[in-house]
Amino acid sequence: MSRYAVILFALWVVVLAATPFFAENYVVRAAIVIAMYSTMALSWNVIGGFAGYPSLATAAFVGLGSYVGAVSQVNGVPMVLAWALATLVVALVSLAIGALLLRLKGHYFAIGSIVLVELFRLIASSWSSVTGGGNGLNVPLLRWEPDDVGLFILMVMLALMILAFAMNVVVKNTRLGFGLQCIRQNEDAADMVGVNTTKYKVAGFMLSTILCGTVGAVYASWVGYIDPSESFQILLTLKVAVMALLGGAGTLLGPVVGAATFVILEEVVWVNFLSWNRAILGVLIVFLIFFLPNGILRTGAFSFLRSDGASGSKRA
Amino acid sequence: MDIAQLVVNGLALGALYACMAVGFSLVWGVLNVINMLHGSFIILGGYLAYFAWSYWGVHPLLALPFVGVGLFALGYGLQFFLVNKVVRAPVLTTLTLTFGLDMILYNLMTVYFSATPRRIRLDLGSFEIFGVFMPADRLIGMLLALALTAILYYVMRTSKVGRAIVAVRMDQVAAQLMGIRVNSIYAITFGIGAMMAGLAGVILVLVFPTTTSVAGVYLGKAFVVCVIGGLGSVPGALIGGLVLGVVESFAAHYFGPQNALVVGFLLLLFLLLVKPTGLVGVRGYE
Amino acid sequence: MSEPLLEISGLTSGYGDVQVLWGIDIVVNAGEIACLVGSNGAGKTTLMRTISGICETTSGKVIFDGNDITGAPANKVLGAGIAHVPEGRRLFRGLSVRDNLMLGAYMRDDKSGVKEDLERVFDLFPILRERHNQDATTMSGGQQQMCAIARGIMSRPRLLMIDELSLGLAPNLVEDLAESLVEINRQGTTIIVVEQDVMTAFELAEHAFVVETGKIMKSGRTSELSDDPIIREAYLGM
Amino acid sequence: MSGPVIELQSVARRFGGIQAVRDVSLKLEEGEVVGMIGPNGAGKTTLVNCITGVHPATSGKVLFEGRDVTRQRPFEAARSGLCRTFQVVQPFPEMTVLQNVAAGALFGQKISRLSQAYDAAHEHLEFVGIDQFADMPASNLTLANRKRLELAKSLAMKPRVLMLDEVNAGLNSAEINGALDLIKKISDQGISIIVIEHLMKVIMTLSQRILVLHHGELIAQGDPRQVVNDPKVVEAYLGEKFAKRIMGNDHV
Repeated sequence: MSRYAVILFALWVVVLAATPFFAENYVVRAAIVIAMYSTMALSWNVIGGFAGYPSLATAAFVGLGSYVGAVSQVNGVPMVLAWALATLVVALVSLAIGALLLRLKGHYFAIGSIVLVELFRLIASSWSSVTGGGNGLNVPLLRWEPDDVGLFILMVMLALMILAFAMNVVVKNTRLGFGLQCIRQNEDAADMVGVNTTKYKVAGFMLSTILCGTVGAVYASWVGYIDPSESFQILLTLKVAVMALLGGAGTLLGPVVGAATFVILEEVVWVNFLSWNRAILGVLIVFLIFFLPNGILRTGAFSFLRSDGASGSKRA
Repeated sequence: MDIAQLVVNGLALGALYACMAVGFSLVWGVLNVINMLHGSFIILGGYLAYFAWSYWGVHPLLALPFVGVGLFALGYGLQFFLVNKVVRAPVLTTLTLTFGLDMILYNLMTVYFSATPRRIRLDLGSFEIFGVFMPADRLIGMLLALALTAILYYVMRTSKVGRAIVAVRMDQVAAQLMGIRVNSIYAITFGIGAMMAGLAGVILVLVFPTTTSVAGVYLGKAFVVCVIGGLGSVPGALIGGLVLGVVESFAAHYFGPQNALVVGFLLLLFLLLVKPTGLVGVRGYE
Repeated sequence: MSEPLLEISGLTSGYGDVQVLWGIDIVVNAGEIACLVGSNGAGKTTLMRTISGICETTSGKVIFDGNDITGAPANKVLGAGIAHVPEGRRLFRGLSVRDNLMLGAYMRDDKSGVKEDLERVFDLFPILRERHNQDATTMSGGQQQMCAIARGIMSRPRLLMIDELSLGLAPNLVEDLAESLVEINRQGTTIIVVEQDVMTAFELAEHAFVVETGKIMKSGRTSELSDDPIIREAYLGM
Repeated sequence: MSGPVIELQSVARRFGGIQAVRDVSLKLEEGEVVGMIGPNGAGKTTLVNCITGVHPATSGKVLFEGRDVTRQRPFEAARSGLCRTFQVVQPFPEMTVLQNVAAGALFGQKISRLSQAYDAAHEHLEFVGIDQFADMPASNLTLANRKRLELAKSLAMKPRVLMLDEVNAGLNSAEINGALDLIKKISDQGISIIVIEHLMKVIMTLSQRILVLHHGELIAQGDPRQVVNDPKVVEAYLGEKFAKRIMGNDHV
């Protein structure tokens, strides 16, 4: 039931929010990263999970958000306003691109969306008068105590994560979510029962990008420096999809569980096997595909979380 | 720079692109799998040739068949034991799996070969015909690439396996009724894809410095070539490659080299939206 | 003469959760032409696909020429000597007539025998020789059906199963095809024809099996069945 | 009485070089049940696709209640009350039976609350007689019940015109009789129905009028008994024996 999901989510938010008060900086940083990836994975869930369109455009919009935020801040726009601006620009760009891109299906859609990442990266590196090109951009740093900065960014990221979760709950329980699920299962039939598939898909795509834009802008303010190859990474785009799959795409908690699991595993791997981290993540992904194809939440132990028929999950 | 020079540069580059992409296109067209490993296969082929040359003095042309066989075996094995298990799953699953495998291969290569750019310099000089300038190694690379692509085309057209691959691609059920074992054809196709990538890698290491970090760039080229030429056909990849080569050559001249890639990707997006079957497009194939 | 070649008992199968065949029993004798008739969706095609290993057998038994081939994969069934000309012909687009025919002989290694058989089918269907270099899917419906049948016999089967012989073809073409089948049968191949047009089927075949909702509703010699009042009423329209 | 519900004016549709439907003009009156017959590939399904905007007519006009709807998209057709079932049933396989029908109510009728849509869905499931399977995944239904599900889904959209494409194919005779009763009940609600069918029994039982398509052309239309005796129809589709049989059984 979604009620369990909401309660568990709330508890998890409290745990993450409490980290600055009992744990080291390193843990707080991890909590920020978890909240950040959870936001992205939850966003992805709207298009990739509910609508079943394998979007690989996440990094494109995170990066776009970073750049709009950073460029605005460099040009004197106050930080929070820069974040809002980034969100707005990402929303508009994804609306325009979505209207074109969602004419594609399956592999072609996946390719079209992944190419956006590369395209945005190339534009960011060649438009140097605005973006600083390959040298990147320095964003004005928050001149507070480091601990305060951590706490502040954590709260902002958690707020975004809560928003993303709320968006999933709302979408799932309204016509939009219902329509997206119809599209996932049989797009032609959806059309035939009166779903305006184009409109629904574009709406789903937009929702899947907006908060990514905000996350990007906040991230830029947090780390203080961005460059094209860091901001637009194919790896990030695939990581986010993998997180959602790992937890269980199309479920409410899946992306959150997946993001947390992935980030924690990644941290462990980073610390202990620096030169092998990529290979170990690769092994992890291969393992996931073969042993958890429907995600952690669709394994038997968590059946109580997915008993709501509307999830569209297969019944035993 | 005059037009003829730009066209020749473009064709020389395009032939390499065609050879690079043809295996990727075949795998995508026949198996419906986007093989994210393809870029790393190319690099692996290049590295193997480089190390054979620098440690044992093996001439790259001599290394070519060995690299081909080795990569075929690698591709066949990966498909047979891993990818085949999920080959009928949704796009995202196969794409993610091959990406995971790519991360492993990539990491292995950076650890064992390190990420230093490497190139086999044969110092063959260069020459000029009718005012068009051409380094000899580039010319050899282009001819090799064209020859390999042509051989693949010939084999696909005339051999039993080639016919079986086309049959599986066009109609799996009917292919089964002919006694064709689809999984085995899949593994062979994936093997051929890896083999062509490896061979392209050997050629590339003669012309450009090769390093693991350009794997993604090569993969990107393969994408573009496929979308331009259409999936799963050798002539499609050839035309796609040549078109991309020429377009990039002109774009680099008029908009600067750093923007050549942008033009390539814009072309890809444009074609995806306007004509997703590719310029050549196999009739009736979606 | 009337050795049983194909014996099917209690065969069930379907697609995923949907069961289509509910216990099929059939015996086809060596050297005969048999037909399966029945309405659209009765399960005739599923039966063909189950025999040839495209659909999974859920229970029952298929004995061919004394060998148990129950649930065998498609290549084993073909290897045992059963060729299946699928509904809708399903020729390979982009391949020439000749390449399509050669794919029919995919499992065979005897090059000279294949060459011989190629001549044989070209003699049987001269139009295919004329068009051997043409993309098979660009021919007319009747020619495509010829090509599909020819592709089927390129494996030198003992049993040839043809699904929906007359689908979408003009009546005079169907007559020509029927004659070719008689000729193929005369050369020693046992044939099962699935046919919606019961008249054509009964004229061609010696035995008939009437399939309805996944079961054999009736079977027997076609000469007797065509006198059966129920069959006359339901299928022959008399 | 107002004008026809649907009117086709010289509708034609070509795919590449193939003329699938050529110059078809016809009218459908309110509450009428019309049978459409013709050999495989005669253009029956294509004609339905022209009416519902799946493959818009390449020339000619489709009028629905006097409005030109030739260019409308499938979802708009569905919302305006032009509903159809498919030859191959198209459920949302992983959704429950109830959700499948609720989708029809939710999007076809623009009901915005999910709970209302579910209530409506139950009513329609009851009407077609499969309410007991409401919570089962649609893919688990038998073929006959999946066809009923298709009907319920269409009814949930409050159709003005219902196009039934081979809704009886693959059913046994008991199931067909059930379906016939159901279609009559639907027709009694004042919904105009076009039935595409190979089974002449169904066509003869239901139709007030028959349309015969052959090679994309409307070769005959009118009273069922006249049409089945039309020599052109006999030659193109029925065959002589069949025509005789239908006439012979007609008085039963």
